[in-house]
Amino acid sequence: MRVPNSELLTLVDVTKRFGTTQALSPTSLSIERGSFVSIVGPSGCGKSTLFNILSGLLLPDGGEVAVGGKSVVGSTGHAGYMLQKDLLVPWRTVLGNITLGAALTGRVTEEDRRQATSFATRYGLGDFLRHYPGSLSGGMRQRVALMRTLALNTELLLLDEPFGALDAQTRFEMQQWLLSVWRDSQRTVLFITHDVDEAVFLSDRVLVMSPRPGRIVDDVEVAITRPRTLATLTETDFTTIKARILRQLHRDAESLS
Amino acid sequence: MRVPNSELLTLVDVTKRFGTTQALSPTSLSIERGSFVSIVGPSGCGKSTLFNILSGLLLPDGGEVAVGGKSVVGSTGHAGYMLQKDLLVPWRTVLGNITLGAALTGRVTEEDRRQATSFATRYGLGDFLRHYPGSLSGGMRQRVALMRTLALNTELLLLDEPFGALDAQTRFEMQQWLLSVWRDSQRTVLFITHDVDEAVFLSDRVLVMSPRPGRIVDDVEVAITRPRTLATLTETDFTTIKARILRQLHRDAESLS
Amino acid sequence: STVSGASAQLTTVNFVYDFPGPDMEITPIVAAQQQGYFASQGLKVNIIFPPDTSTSSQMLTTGAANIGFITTSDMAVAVQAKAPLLSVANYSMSNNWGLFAKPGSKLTLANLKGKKLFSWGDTWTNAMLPFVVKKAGLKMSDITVVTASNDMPLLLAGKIDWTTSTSNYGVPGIFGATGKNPVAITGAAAGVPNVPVWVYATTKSYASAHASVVKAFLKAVLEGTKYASAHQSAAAAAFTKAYPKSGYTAAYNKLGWSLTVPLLTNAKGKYFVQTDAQWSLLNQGLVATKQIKTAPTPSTYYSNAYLPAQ
Amino acid sequence: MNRFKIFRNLVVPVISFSALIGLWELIILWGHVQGYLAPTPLAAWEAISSNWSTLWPLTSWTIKETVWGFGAGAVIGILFGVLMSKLRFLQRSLYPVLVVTQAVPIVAIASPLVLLMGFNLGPKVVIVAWIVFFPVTVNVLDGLNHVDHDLITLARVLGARPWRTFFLIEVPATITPLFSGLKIGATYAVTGAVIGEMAASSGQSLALYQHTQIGQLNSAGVYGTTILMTAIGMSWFLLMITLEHLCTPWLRRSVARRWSRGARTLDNTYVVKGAK
Amino acid sequence: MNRFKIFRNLVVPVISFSALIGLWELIILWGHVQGYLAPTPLAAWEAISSNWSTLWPLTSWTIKETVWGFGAGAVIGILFGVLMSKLRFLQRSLYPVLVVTQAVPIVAIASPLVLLMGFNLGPKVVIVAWIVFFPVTVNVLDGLNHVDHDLITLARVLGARPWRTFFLIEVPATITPLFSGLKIGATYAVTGAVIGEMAASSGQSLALYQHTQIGQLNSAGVYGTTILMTAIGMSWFLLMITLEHLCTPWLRRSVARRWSRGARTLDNTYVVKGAK
Ligand SMILES: Nc1ncnc2c1ncn2[C@@H]1O[C@H](COP(=O)(O)OP(=O)(O)OP(=O)(O)O)[C@@H](O)[C@H]1O
Ligand SMILES: Nc1ncnc2c1ncn2[C@@H]1O[C@H](COP(=O)(O)OP(=O)(O)OP(=O)(O)O)[C@@H](O)[C@H]1O
Ligand SMILES: [Mg+2]
Ligand SMILES: [Mg+2]
Repeated sequence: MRVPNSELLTLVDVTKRFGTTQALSPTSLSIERGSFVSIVGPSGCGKSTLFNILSGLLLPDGGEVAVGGKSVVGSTGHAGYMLQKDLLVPWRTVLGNITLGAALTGRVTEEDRRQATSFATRYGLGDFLRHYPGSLSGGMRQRVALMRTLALNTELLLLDEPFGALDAQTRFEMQQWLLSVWRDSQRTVLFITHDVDEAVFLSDRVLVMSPRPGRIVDDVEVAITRPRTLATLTETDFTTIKARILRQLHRDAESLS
Repeated sequence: MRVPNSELLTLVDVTKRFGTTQALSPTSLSIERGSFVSIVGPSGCGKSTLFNILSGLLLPDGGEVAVGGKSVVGSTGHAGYMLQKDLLVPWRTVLGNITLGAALTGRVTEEDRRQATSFATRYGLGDFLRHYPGSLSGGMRQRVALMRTLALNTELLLLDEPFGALDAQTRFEMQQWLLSVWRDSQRTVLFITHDVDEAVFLSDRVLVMSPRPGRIVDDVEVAITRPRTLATLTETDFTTIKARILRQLHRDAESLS
Repeated sequence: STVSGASAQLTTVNFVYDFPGPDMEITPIVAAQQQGYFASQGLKVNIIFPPDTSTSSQMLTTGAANIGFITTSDMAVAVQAKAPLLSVANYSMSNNWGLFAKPGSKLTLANLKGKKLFSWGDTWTNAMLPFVVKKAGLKMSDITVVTASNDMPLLLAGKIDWTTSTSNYGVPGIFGATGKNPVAITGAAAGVPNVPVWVYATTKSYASAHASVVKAFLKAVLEGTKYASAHQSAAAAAFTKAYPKSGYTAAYNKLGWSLTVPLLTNAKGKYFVQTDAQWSLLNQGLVATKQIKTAPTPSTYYSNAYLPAQ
Repeated sequence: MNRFKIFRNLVVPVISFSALIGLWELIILWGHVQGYLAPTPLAAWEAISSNWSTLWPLTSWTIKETVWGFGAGAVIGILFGVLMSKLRFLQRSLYPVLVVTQAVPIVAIASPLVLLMGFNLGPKVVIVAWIVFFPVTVNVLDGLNHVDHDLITLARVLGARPWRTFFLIEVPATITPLFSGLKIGATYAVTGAVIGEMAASSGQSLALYQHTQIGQLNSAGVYGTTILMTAIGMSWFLLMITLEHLCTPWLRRSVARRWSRGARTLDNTYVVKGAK
Repeated sequence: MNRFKIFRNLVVPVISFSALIGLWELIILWGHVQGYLAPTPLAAWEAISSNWSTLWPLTSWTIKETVWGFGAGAVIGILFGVLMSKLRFLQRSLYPVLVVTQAVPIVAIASPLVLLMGFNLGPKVVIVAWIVFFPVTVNVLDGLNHVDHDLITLARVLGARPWRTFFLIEVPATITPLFSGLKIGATYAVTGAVIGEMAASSGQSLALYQHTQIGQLNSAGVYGTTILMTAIGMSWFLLMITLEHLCTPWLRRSVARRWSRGARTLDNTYVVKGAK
C-alpha cells in the first residue's frame, strides 16, 4: 500500500435535496492525494449526486467542497469526471475523442495531440488513432473514454461505474489496466461501483453508503498488498473485508432465507 | 441439496458453427430433473448458442438433444426460454404479458388467465395486473418476464443472464425470489451468468465453458446446504468453489500483476 | 424628341395581358413595338403576363401595370368590387364567342340537353352560357358544365361535347389538331348579346394623371393594329418570332390572327369606339347570372375621350 | 400536472392563432389595403358564414374526396410498407420508383389523369392517395424494419403461429410511425384534392368557387375558401392525433382501462381491488 | 461485399425503371392509345431532345427557382428548428402554426403571393421555401430534442464554452435527421416551383410551356416536360444523398480519411503506420 502524502479533497457537511427527495444527507469526507477510493451503495443512494457536486455540475444545498485547499463549489474543470456510459462521440476519431476536452474549451494544440497520441500508444490503441469509435470493442471504448478524462490533466479523477457494461473477463482486464494507469499517472481516483469484489480489489479504501437519504455508514481500509492477483479474490483478508461490506449493504436483507 | 430423481435433458456431441466461426465444439451433457445448473464462461464462448439450440431456435450442425428421452432437435415449445433483456411488450398489461405465450399460439383461455393471476398474486404483483410495463421497476419487469416463461408450463427453464441489468441490491432480491419460485414449481433450471458469485450461490452445479470454440471445461458440484444466506458468500466452502471456477475462467490472465 | 437620342426620356408603360402567356391577340402590340410606333410616341412598353386569367384587373389597381387588356366582363366585375377601372378602348367590336365541337359532329342547339359543356370558369363564360341555354329552350340544370385547365384534349378524347371559345381561338385550335374546321355556333346564332369581348383598360387615376400617355399609347396601338391588319402574314410571323417559345405554331398564329382582323372594326370601319349599348347589354348578362348586384350606368365603365383620331 | 399540460397544449396554440389573426387585421387596417386586394379576418369569416348554404355542399364534396383519397392512400401506403418490409427485393426495386413518384410535380399529371378518368371523384381520389401513400409507406416500412428483433425472437421462443407475431408484435410496434405517416398525409390531403379540383371539376367544387371569387375580385371569398380548405386539412390532422391517442393507451396511462386490450380479457373474478 | 452492395443499389433501381418504361411502351402499343392522349417513351424523349434549345433556358430558370427556394427553405427550416429547440415557449406556440401553414393548399395562395411579389423569382422562391422548410424544421427540432442528454452533460463536465457544445456535439448529432428533412424537401421542391410558375410566369416557364403543349395536344411535349421537372427534383434528391454521405463518414468508414475532421488535425509526426 502506498503512503498518502497529503489531503487532496475535503468535503464538509455537503447536502443535496431534489424537491422532497433528500438525495444526500450531510456528508463529510477527506481523500488523500494519490489514493484510490471506491464508493459502494444501493441504487439511488446519492453516489452520482455526490460526484455531480464534486465535479461542479450540481450546486450543493449546503456545505463546503475543497480541492487542494481551495473551495470549488459550483465551478467545473478541477476534476476529470467519467460517466458510466463511455459516451464517445461517434463522429470524432479516437484522437478526436481524446482531445475533445481541449476542443470544447479552446483550440486543440500540437501539445494536446502529442499527449493524446502518447496515451493511446502507451495503452495499446496506437494503431487506432484515426479510427471512429464505431469500430472499437467495448473495452477499447472504455479505455478511450478514460484517456479523454486523463487528458484533462486534473489531479482528481471521478469514475462513475466505468465498467458496469462490460462482461466479467473484459472487466477484469480493464481493472488491471486502470490500476496500471493509476500507478503511472499518480492521480487520485474516486470510483463508484456496485460490485463489492471490484471495490475491494481496486482500492486503498472503500466507502459504504446507506440507502436514501444517502450518507457514508462505513469507511473500510483495504490493507492488502499490491500488486493484487486473481488469487487475492479468494484470500481470507479479502473475504473478511468483503463480508463486512456486504453486511453493511444488505442490513435489511439479512434475514432472507 | 435435493436428490435428483432422473435425467431430464441429454446432449450428445452437439456442435455449431457460423460461417468460419466454430461457436460450439462438440458438447455432451446431461441435466437431472429438478436441478439448478449454472453456466459461466467468457463472452462469445457459445453459451447463448447452446441455449438457442436447446430451445429449438437454432439447428445444431450435428449431435443429439433429448428432453425426457425424446429428441427435440429443431422443435420449439419443450423449454421456457427467457432472454437477457426482459422483453416485455409495452402495449400489453402485466396480465397480457404473462399470457402472451398463449395468445401467440392459440386463444387465451380462462384457465390461462387464472394461472397468470395466481402467479402474479403469489409473487407480489397482484396489484399490478392491469398495469402497463412502462410503470414497473426493473425488478418487477424481470419478475413478469419470468412468470411469462413459467406460464408456458414446461419442465425445463432456460434463463440467459436474467439479472445482468439489475443493480446489486435488486439482483440479490431477485436471486432469492428465483430460488423460491424454483422451489415452489419443481422446475429444472439452466442459468447463464457472468457473475461467479451468483452462479455458485444459486446452483447445484456450475458448468464452466472455455473461450471460443466453446466447450465445457469444468463441471463443479456445489455441495452447500440450502437455504443459503448472505453469510454463505464469504464462507470457506463457497470461496473454495469460487476460486476453482475463477481459476478456470482466467487461465490466460493468471499471470497478470 | 428624337427616337435615337433620347431613350432616357421615354415614358415607361407596363402593359398587362389577360392571359398568363403570349398568344396571337397581342399581335397589334408586337407590331407597334417592332415598327417603332411606341417609341415615336415617346413610350417604352413592357408586356407582362398575369398569374391567371382573373388577376389582370387587380394588377392595374395595385399599379403593377398601367394599361391592360381584359375582358369586358372582368372590367364590369372589377368596377362592382369598387376597383376604380376605366375602359379606354374596345379591342374587338363584336361578340364572336360561342360553342365549338369536333369536326363532323352532329351537335346543334336542338340536341343540347344533357350535353357536357366546357367552361374556363371565368366571368365571361359564366355570363354568356345562360343566353345559350335560353336560346336552346333549356335551363342550366339541363346541361353539365365542366371546368378544367385545358379543353382541347378533353374535346378530342370525347370527354366533353362542346367547348366554349371565341372563333379566332376555337377555329385554329381545332383546325391545328384535326386539320378540319370545327362545328361552331357563335354570336347571334348562339343567342348571346353583341358585346365586344376585350377592351383596353386603365385606372381612373392613371387616366387622369397621365392622359397624354394613354392617348399616345392608343395612338401607337391604332397604328400597330392597322399595320397588322394590312400585313397579316408579316405581323403574325413577327409575333411568332417575338415569342418563339409561346408553344403555338406559326400556322396557328397566322390563322388566328387572320380570323381576328375582321373583328377589330365596327360597321363603319372604325376601331376602338365604345358605346353605351354594349355596356348595358353586358350589365344585363352579369346581373342575370348574379355576378354583379347592381347595374351601373354605362358611362361609369368607359370613356372614348382618349381615342386617337381615325 | 397533467391538467396543466392539457391546458397548456390547448391554450398556447389558441393564443398564437389569435395573435396571428390580430396581426392580419392590423396589417390590413394600417396598410390601408383595399378590400378587393385582401380582406380583414372578419370579412373572410363573413364570406364563409353568409355563404354557408352555397359552401357547405362544396365543402362536403371536398371532404368526400379526401375521405376516399386518404383512405385509399392509407391502405395502399400500409400495403406497400408491409410488402416491402417482408420482401426485400421489392423494397430494393420499388423504393426508388416510389421516391420518383413523389418528385413528379403532381400539378403536371393532373391533366392526363382527368383525361383518363373524367371529372368526378376519380382523379381527385388518385391525386390525394398519390400524396398520402408515400409518407405512410416510408414510415410503416421504417417502423417494421426497426421492430426490436429480440421481440420477434421472443415470439418464436414462445412458439408463435404464423401471422400471430405480425398482429400481436409487429403491428402494435409500428403504430407510432404509422400515425406519423398518417399525420403528414392528412396535412397534405386537401392540397391534393384542391389540385384535383383545379385540374377538372364538373359542376361545383371549392377550388372552382375560389376561382370564381378570384374572377370577381372578392378577396374575402378567396381567403374564406382557403380558410375552409385549411380547416378540412387540420380536421384530418386532429382526427389522426385523436386516433393515435386512442390506439396507444400504454404511452400515456400506467393502468389499462377496463375495456382496453388485455384488460378486456380480464374476468371479473380477477379484477384486482388495490389497482391504482 | 461493399462493391456488391453499391452495384446492387445502383443496378436494381435501373432495372426497375427500365421495366417501368418498357411497361409504358407496351401499354401504349397494345392499348392503341392515340398520340394526342399519351406518347410512347421514345416520343416523350424526342420531345425533350429535339426542343432542347427551347427547353434548356426554361429548365435552367426552374433550377434557379429551386436553388433559391430550396436554399431559403433549408436555412429557414434550420433556423426555426434550432430556435424552437432552444426556446421552449417558441416551440409550443409556433409549432401548431407551422402545421397549419402546411395544411393550407399552396395552390390556393399562389395568386395572392403573385399580387404581393410580382412575377419574377419572388413568389416561386417563397412557395418552394414554404414547402421545403417544414420537413427540415420538424426533423432538426426532433433531432436536437433527442440529442443524447448525457453527451451534453459530458460537454459540461469537460468545461465546454458556450456554443462549442452546440457546434461540436449537437450539430453533428443532428446531421442524419437534418438530411432526412432535406431529402423530403428536395423531393417536393420542384412541385413548389411548378405551382409557382403556373401562378405567375412572366412569359416563359416550364409550367407555361407544358400548359401550351396541353393546348396543342402535344402529349409527347407534356410528358417530356413532366419528365424534365421530375428529373430536376430527383437531381436535388441525389445531391442531398451525396452530401449526406460526405458529411457522415463515420457511419460508413471505420478509419477517418486523411483530410477529414479529426484526422485533419493529425500532425504528420503522428500518422500511424499500421492503421488499416
Ligand atoms: N436531477 C434530479 N432531479 C430529481 N431527482 C434526482 C435528480 N438526480 C437524482 N435524483 C434522485 O436522487 C436520488 C439519488 O440519485 P443518484 O443518481 O445520486 O443515485 P445513485 O446512487 O447514483 O444510484 P445508481 O447506483 O442507480 O446510479 C435518487 O432518488 C434520484 O431519483
Ligand atoms: N447468428 C449468428 N451468426 C454469426 N455468428 C454468430 C451468431 N450467433 C452467435 N454468433 C457467434 O458465435 C459465437 C458465440 O456466440 P454466443 O452468443 O453464443 O456467445 P455467448 O457465450 O452467449 O456470449 P455473451 O456472454 O457475450 O452473451 C460468437 O463469436 C458470436 O459472434
Ligand atoms: Mg449513479
Ligand atoms: Mg449470450
